[in-house]
Amino acid sequence: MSMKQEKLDELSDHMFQPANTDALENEQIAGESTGFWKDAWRRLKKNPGAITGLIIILIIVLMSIIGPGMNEYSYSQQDLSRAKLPAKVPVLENVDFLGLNGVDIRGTDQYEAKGVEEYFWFGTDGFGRDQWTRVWQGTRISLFIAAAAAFIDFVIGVAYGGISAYYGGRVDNILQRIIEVLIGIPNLILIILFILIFEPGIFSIILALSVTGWVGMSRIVRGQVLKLKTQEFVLASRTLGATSGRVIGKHLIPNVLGQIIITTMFTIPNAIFFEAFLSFIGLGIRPPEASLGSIINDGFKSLQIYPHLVLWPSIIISLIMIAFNLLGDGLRDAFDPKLRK
Amino acid sequence: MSNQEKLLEIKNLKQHFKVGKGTVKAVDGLTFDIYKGETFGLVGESGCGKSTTGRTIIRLYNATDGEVIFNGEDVHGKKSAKELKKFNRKMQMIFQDPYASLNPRMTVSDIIAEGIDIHGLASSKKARMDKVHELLETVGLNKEHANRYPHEFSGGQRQRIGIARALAVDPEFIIADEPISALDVSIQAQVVNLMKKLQREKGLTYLFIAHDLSMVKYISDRIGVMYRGEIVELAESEELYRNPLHPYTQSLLSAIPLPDPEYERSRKRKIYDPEKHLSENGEKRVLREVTEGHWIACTEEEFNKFNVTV
Amino acid sequence: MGRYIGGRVVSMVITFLIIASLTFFLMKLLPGTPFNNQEKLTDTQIVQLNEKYGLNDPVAVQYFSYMKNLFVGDLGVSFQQDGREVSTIIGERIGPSAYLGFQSIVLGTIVGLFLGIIAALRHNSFLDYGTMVIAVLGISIPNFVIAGLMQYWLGVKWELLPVAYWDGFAYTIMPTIAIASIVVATIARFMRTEMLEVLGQDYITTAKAKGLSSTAVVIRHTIRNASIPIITIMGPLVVALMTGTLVIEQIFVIPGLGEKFVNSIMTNDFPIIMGTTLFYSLLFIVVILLVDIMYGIIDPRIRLAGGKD
Amino acid sequence: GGGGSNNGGNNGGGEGNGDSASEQIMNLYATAEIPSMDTTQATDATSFNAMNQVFEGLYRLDENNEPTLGVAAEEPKEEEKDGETVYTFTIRDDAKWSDGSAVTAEDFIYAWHKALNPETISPYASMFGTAGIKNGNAIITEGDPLYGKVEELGAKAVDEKTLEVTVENQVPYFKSLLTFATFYPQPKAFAEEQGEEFALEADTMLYNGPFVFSEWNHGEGWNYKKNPEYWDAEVVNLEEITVKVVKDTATSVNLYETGKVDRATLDADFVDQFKDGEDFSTILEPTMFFLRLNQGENEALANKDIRKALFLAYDREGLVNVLLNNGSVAAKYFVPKDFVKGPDGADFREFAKDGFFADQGEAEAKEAWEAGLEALGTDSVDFEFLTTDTELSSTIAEYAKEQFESKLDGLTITINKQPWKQFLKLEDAGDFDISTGGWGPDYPDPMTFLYMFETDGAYNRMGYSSEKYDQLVSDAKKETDEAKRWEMMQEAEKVLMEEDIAIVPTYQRGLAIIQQPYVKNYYVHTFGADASYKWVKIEGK
Amino acid sequence: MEKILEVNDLHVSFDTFAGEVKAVRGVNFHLNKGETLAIVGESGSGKSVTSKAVMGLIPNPPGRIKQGEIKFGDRNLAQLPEKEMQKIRGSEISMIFQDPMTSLNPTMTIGKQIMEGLIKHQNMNKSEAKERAIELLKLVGIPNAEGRVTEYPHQFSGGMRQRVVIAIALACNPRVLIADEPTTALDVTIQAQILELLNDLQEKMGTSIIFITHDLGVVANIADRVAVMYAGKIVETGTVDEIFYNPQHPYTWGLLGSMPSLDSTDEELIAIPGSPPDLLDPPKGDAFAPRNPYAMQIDTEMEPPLFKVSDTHYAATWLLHEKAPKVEPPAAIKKRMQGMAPDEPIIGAKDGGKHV
Ligand SMILES: Nc1ncnc2c1ncn2[C@@H]1O[C@H](COP(=O)(O)OP(=O)(O)OP(=O)(O)O)[C@@H](O)[C@H]1O
Ligand SMILES: Nc1ncnc2c1ncn2[C@@H]1O[C@H](COP(=O)(O)OP(=O)(O)OP(=O)(O)O)[C@@H](O)[C@H]1O
Ligand SMILES: [Mg+2]
Ligand SMILES: [Mg+2]
Repeated sequence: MSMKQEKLDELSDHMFQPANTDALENEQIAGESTGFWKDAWRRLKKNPGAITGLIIILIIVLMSIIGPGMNEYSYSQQDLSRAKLPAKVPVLENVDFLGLNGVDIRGTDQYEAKGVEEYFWFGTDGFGRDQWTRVWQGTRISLFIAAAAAFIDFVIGVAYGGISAYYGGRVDNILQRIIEVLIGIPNLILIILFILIFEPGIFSIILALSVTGWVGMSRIVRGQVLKLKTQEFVLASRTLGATSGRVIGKHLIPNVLGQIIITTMFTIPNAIFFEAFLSFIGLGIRPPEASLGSIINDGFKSLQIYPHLVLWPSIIISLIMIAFNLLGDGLRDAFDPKLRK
Repeated sequence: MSNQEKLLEIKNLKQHFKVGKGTVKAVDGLTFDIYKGETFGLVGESGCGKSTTGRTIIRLYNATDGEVIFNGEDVHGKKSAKELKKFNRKMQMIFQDPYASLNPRMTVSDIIAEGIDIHGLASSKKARMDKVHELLETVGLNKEHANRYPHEFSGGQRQRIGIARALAVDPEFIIADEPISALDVSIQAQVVNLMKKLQREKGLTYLFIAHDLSMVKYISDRIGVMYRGEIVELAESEELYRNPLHPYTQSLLSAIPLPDPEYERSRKRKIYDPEKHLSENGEKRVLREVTEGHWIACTEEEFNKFNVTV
Repeated sequence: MGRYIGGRVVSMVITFLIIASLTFFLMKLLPGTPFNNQEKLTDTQIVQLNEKYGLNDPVAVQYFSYMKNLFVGDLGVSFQQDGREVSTIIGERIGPSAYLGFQSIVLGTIVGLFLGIIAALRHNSFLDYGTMVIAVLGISIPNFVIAGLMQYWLGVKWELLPVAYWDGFAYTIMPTIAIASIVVATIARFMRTEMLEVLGQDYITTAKAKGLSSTAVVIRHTIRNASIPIITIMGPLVVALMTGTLVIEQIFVIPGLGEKFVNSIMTNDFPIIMGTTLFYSLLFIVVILLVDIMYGIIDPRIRLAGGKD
Repeated sequence: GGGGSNNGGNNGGGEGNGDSASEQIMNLYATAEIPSMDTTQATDATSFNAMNQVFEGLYRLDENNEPTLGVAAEEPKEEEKDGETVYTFTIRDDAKWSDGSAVTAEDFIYAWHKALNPETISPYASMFGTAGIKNGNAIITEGDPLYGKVEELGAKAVDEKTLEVTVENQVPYFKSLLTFATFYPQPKAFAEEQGEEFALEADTMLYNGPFVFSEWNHGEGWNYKKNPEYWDAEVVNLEEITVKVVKDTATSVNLYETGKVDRATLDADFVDQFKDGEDFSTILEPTMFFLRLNQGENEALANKDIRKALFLAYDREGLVNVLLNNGSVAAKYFVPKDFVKGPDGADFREFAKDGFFADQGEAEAKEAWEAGLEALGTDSVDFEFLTTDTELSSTIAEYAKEQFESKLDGLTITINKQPWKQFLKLEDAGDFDISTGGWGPDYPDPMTFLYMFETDGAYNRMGYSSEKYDQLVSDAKKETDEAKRWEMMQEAEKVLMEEDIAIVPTYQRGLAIIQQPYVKNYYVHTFGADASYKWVKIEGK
Repeated sequence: MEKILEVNDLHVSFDTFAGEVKAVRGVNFHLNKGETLAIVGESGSGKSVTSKAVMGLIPNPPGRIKQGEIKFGDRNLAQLPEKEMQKIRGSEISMIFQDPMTSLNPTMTIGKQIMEGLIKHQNMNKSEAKERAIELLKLVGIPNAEGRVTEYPHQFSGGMRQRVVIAIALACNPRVLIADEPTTALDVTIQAQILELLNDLQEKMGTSIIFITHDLGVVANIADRVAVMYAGKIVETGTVDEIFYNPQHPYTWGLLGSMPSLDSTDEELIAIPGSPPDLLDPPKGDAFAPRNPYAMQIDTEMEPPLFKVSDTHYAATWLLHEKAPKVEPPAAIKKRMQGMAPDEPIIGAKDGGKHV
């Protein structure tokens, strides 16, 4: 608490004139205006994990769009004379440890053995189809299924959970019991029924997903809405005479959106897996179309001999999962009001 | 005061909640009037039913029993959607928690304009914005704030936004449920000053709920003291502070610490023992007017005693 | 408490009956006969078989007679296995599934909790990402691929573990790991979130202010509280795993229920479908009830009587 | 026989633990559970195979797939009477059930009557008719005066050890048929005592074969033990056989590699890994795969040129050499090779060794296609390709789609993958354009294949109808002159394949096998049970 | 008087997404043996951060003590390793938190939560610790303490929970007790009880207390000395009488003026306009200047040093500089200063219901 008195003495008189107090009249707020989303985005940007996830997703989405067109092969074009070739990539073929030189795990150069001149970047499958094209084509379908699942989550899960919680009481009770029943019914039966009625393929898979796929989402939304609907801002809106529709649309949904997005991040991988399981039991996508799940499943049998058939789609499926999980976790942090301020 | 016009009459209001197997009698037989242009303070310990009273009055809850008569009309009677809407414009509420009472996903202008939108009070987008700007100025904020989000504001500013929202529909009566208890001391004054100013300018009537008695006394004309869902004492604020009759009121007053060390050194707290007090006499205590405008829940016997001493 | 459970049991019974009924009717929509190698049978024989098993009756009649038998505990006989009792079949299959499920849950939960805790304690650090990536890999590689890789490397190449079959503890290790990978990932993810939540609570600061060591704080104050929400997800998880997973059972040659169930649906073995479904939903409903009761035990704040949801 | 596309139990053979070379234990696996051990109920390969090890009929198949004496003590006496033949079998004195009781003629009659009894609903009841046993067909034909009258069957227990069988319609494969499970005896007294429980568990049945079930854990597997009561027990080397149900190919190969099973079937992917090893071999099975062309309902497929184009466009070599890679052979024929020999001792296939249109290929396919399209007056055709949800059928469908689409302009194929039961339902209802079919023999005769495509045949399912074909088949059924019959059947196949091009045959199935070299005398059969373990010996392990 | 704790030039910062939050920017104060020091200031002024720094509980990351020392006896707590700090926490310095509802672990019995510290610091065994826990509960006025040690927090009312929290803090007879807004979440009546309890305990045990609050009424009740914080700094410090009856800093004026004086209703409350400064980028000069109606040019340029008013009273405002113009404090403050102590009690209830 010592003071440097001498120095203070030197202060000139004009310094002690009243300052311009305009500032007092105007309320100020610190910092630039940031909306909720902007704020969340700002925090997300600072999260290296989430950004990595986002970038991976973007790259994969991009590849799923342009990947199949990057070489001259189509996803269905068979040529048994070049079946089951391992991956071979120009330039990288010279880097031995990458294993992109067309040599299989038993050390034979399959390209040489089969007299193939072309390069197949991810190798070929049992029909001699280009894996690169198929894998990205499969990624496209898997992502499509994922997007559809997310959509179902949005449409059914959000509405169901929202209605259940908003109306509460008996409605809630009944709706929740219905969920219990839905979970109790073996959905494989439903899937088979869908396949019978609508033919196998994406549509049936999506329908199958819509039977119970949204339950998790509805639970989350319900929990959130239960919490939110007693919040004071909702009460405020009601005292202003807001209708239920307005309360739901303007207040509840926007506030659960964060949670919804996060949940979607986890729904997406689940949907991709669900399709892979269907492939495993033979009820997946309609060949020769492929999904990542069905490609892995086809290649799985030859895991020990032709690991490349499983390797590439597995890497991509893993990347997708990791990316969505990282992004999901990042979003959770970014949307977490407790970490705000 | 009795010559004043009654704006709100509350008669034997009851609000019971079902919780699991039992019921919570949050409000259990309230009767009081609020006059036009006054501020009626409602104090009492946490959980005594203050918020419930406020919310029941504004119909956020449907009353279990009793009447709320606003401008001569029973608020809790059957109402058409249209009538309800009309009612919603006349009575508004300011909430306790400035953080929870503003939708974090809406801009300030949308929050304030919500009532305008619902009731179609603006003919055009421009009119709507003008009204919002005017309201912002009324509560001491400025235009630039319109497009910002609640989390960018301090507690006091948020509370003022809440007030602006309530004012947007030109209400006659505002229920303020602990509007300052979540705020910093230095900011409480902003809000209280604003409320006073608005009352003067617009002739508003307030129901001011709080547990901070010094602030309640400062702002209220009359004060009701609640205890366990009932009003135990009701008087003009000066009178109540000068001459608290009910032992609970006394204990409440004696517990307030004041920013005055001298006084604090000598303050003695009175302890209210409800078990003892309530079991003293089997008779149910009812509100009786001891002196003009000073009501107290008491037994016949106590009433006579009060009459003598006063 | 007693009354609460009583009430729950009544609603459980209703749910159970609805599930049973819906499954019954849906199942009847499945195409084809339930008989083994139906293409070998002549049309006359199929008619005869249908007659024998009452499959020619209107579905409603079949339904009521099924329900009637159900009440006396008669689940019927398998069409595929030539008249063996459904209850016997479920009985001999449930053991391995339950054992495996239990072991995976325990392992998965322990590892998952551990990873989740580490990740939360080192939030946003390299360790956090690393742990989460490991956890996520656990679910992102389909578990049949994990199983296949383990079988080849641990079983064939290094001969550390038996390749397949169900014959003692060593045989359970690989399938357990394959199944537990999902549990690990799920639990780790939830635990991380919950731990972060709990670590921000005031009582953690209180505990630290007592001078407890960080380990003591974590062990005594955070884990238990963070685990409470985990119990919710454990309910369905336990059921899903106890009842077996088709894929793993098939790869490791485990005579479990999951494989039987999927197979019964594919072959229209109606009594088995019904029997397993009923068994599953019963298990599901009971586990949910147990979870709710567990809640009350772990979290003293939740009193069953008041606690709905 | 059977719809070979859905299952096929395979067993492999022989190892023992420890250093003793003489430890006679063989470890195998099966790809499916045993659905039934009741000889009147079984329809599937796994059951038949297990029954072949633990039961025995009058004959059993030997190493060369020839019937050799089983429970029958000697070759039967044959007597011709009114165009019927009466065989009198004598049952071995030492033929015993595993509880020590004798196998009697009555046990045969009991089992046979049971199979024929409509109430039993035995899927193979028709075998009695196939074998030509008197009234065998009539008894199971609804509306026939003999319907249900099992005692009218031409089989009689003359005394405890004498069985008299009257055949109204002599077939050359009669004795071979008797090795089939449907003709096995059942222990009458014991079975009656067990009632509903009979043959449901290891201890609710009796055995008269080389082995008994020592354990049967449904779902997990079963173990055999040498049957000391077996009349020929001294020939039996193996003391024990373990069988587990393994459905995953990779797992079975891994089990083989770690010595847990002694024999495994490989699929294409694994062949490359093992094909140079000593323990590798392939077996050609008499099981045919083909595409059904729904000529009854589909206008385009009713056109022969179109069918021809499909027949020719399909490159079978790629399929068998690359995709199947397991010893399967490309087939342009319908009756398999290495299956049955004619009266002249030559293989049935000798007459059209490489099948039909052997020297024609893509160019002719295109030509036929154009012609077909022109006739139809269109330039594009859509086909729905119905298949099942198994891996293999999916592969075949994908291959076919690409083969056809890439070679035949204007053709679009949509694959419809369905669960097995639904597949059958759709196929039966004719709700498809092309579907995958498979067929294995029920008895060692070309007729087991040819009768399928009679008009209204239960397995026709594609609206194929040819008077000429029907005539040839029904004549052949009645013809008693072997050589003539043979000719008729060859002619019938030619009509089916060359004249009508009713189906598109794809391949004859092979099995790629790895088997430990120490497993000796593991005999594989071409019909009925897959294999016999009776003679297996572990040597040099 | 013996200084038991001394904080010198303490700086604490948090690294956040938005940048470095300079929460505490050079705090100096000391605590004497047996006294109660109240720290007041508005929300976000750094009161809690300061006290957490003393406890070594600044979460790291994102927080860190940038500089300064915290002298406790001959130890500098700012640099003590965590292990050493754990020995001090709860035994020599302990802390009570604001919200009794959340500062107890809901899944652990009250008894166990009290016993933890005892077992750790006093090497008691379980039964000893339990005995002591019961004793402590009795001390803080929990009836039927024996029965209630095995109950869970949710079975206690708010006031009782706060007593439990106090019992936990007092368990090992700490020399310093830091109470961070221990009564803010409570009802007035319960608040009064808790304050009485703390006064009582201090008398009995001679503990030194740092009492953090923004309620000036509470300060008047409990404090011996007061430190007023604003934007991470202490702007005025003095004895309780000096602060209440002779406040020097305009911010202190604002604080005192914003509480209604109970004897009159007519005058407007003195609201402090505006909102607190952004600690990410604290203003140059006096942080309070933008909200200060008495601000001078120099306030916007230079941080004021602490000017000495008396031996015990210091304030950091340029108004105390000799060159500064004399300013009139607001009316309410003037009244305080003139009266030094008001003659009359302000409200009637001062000594209970004497009017009745
Ligand atoms: N929706 C509700 N359901 C059940 N009980 C309720 C509900 N709302 C309030 N209560 C109960 O009613 C009682 C009165 O609550 P209320 O919120 O009105 O008290 P309060 O006086 O406003 O308290 P505080 O000062 O803490 O805000 C409490 O016991 C509370 O638990
Ligand atoms: N963990 C943290 N991360 C980032 N900033 C923090 C953190 N903890 C505190 N702060 C910042 O430090 C500043 C001082 O906070 P502190 O909690 O000390 O305020 P306070 O005076 O105790 O206020 P209150 O009266 O609201 O408790 C605030 O601006 C706050 O935002
Ligand atoms: Mg309230
Ligand atoms: Mg604080």
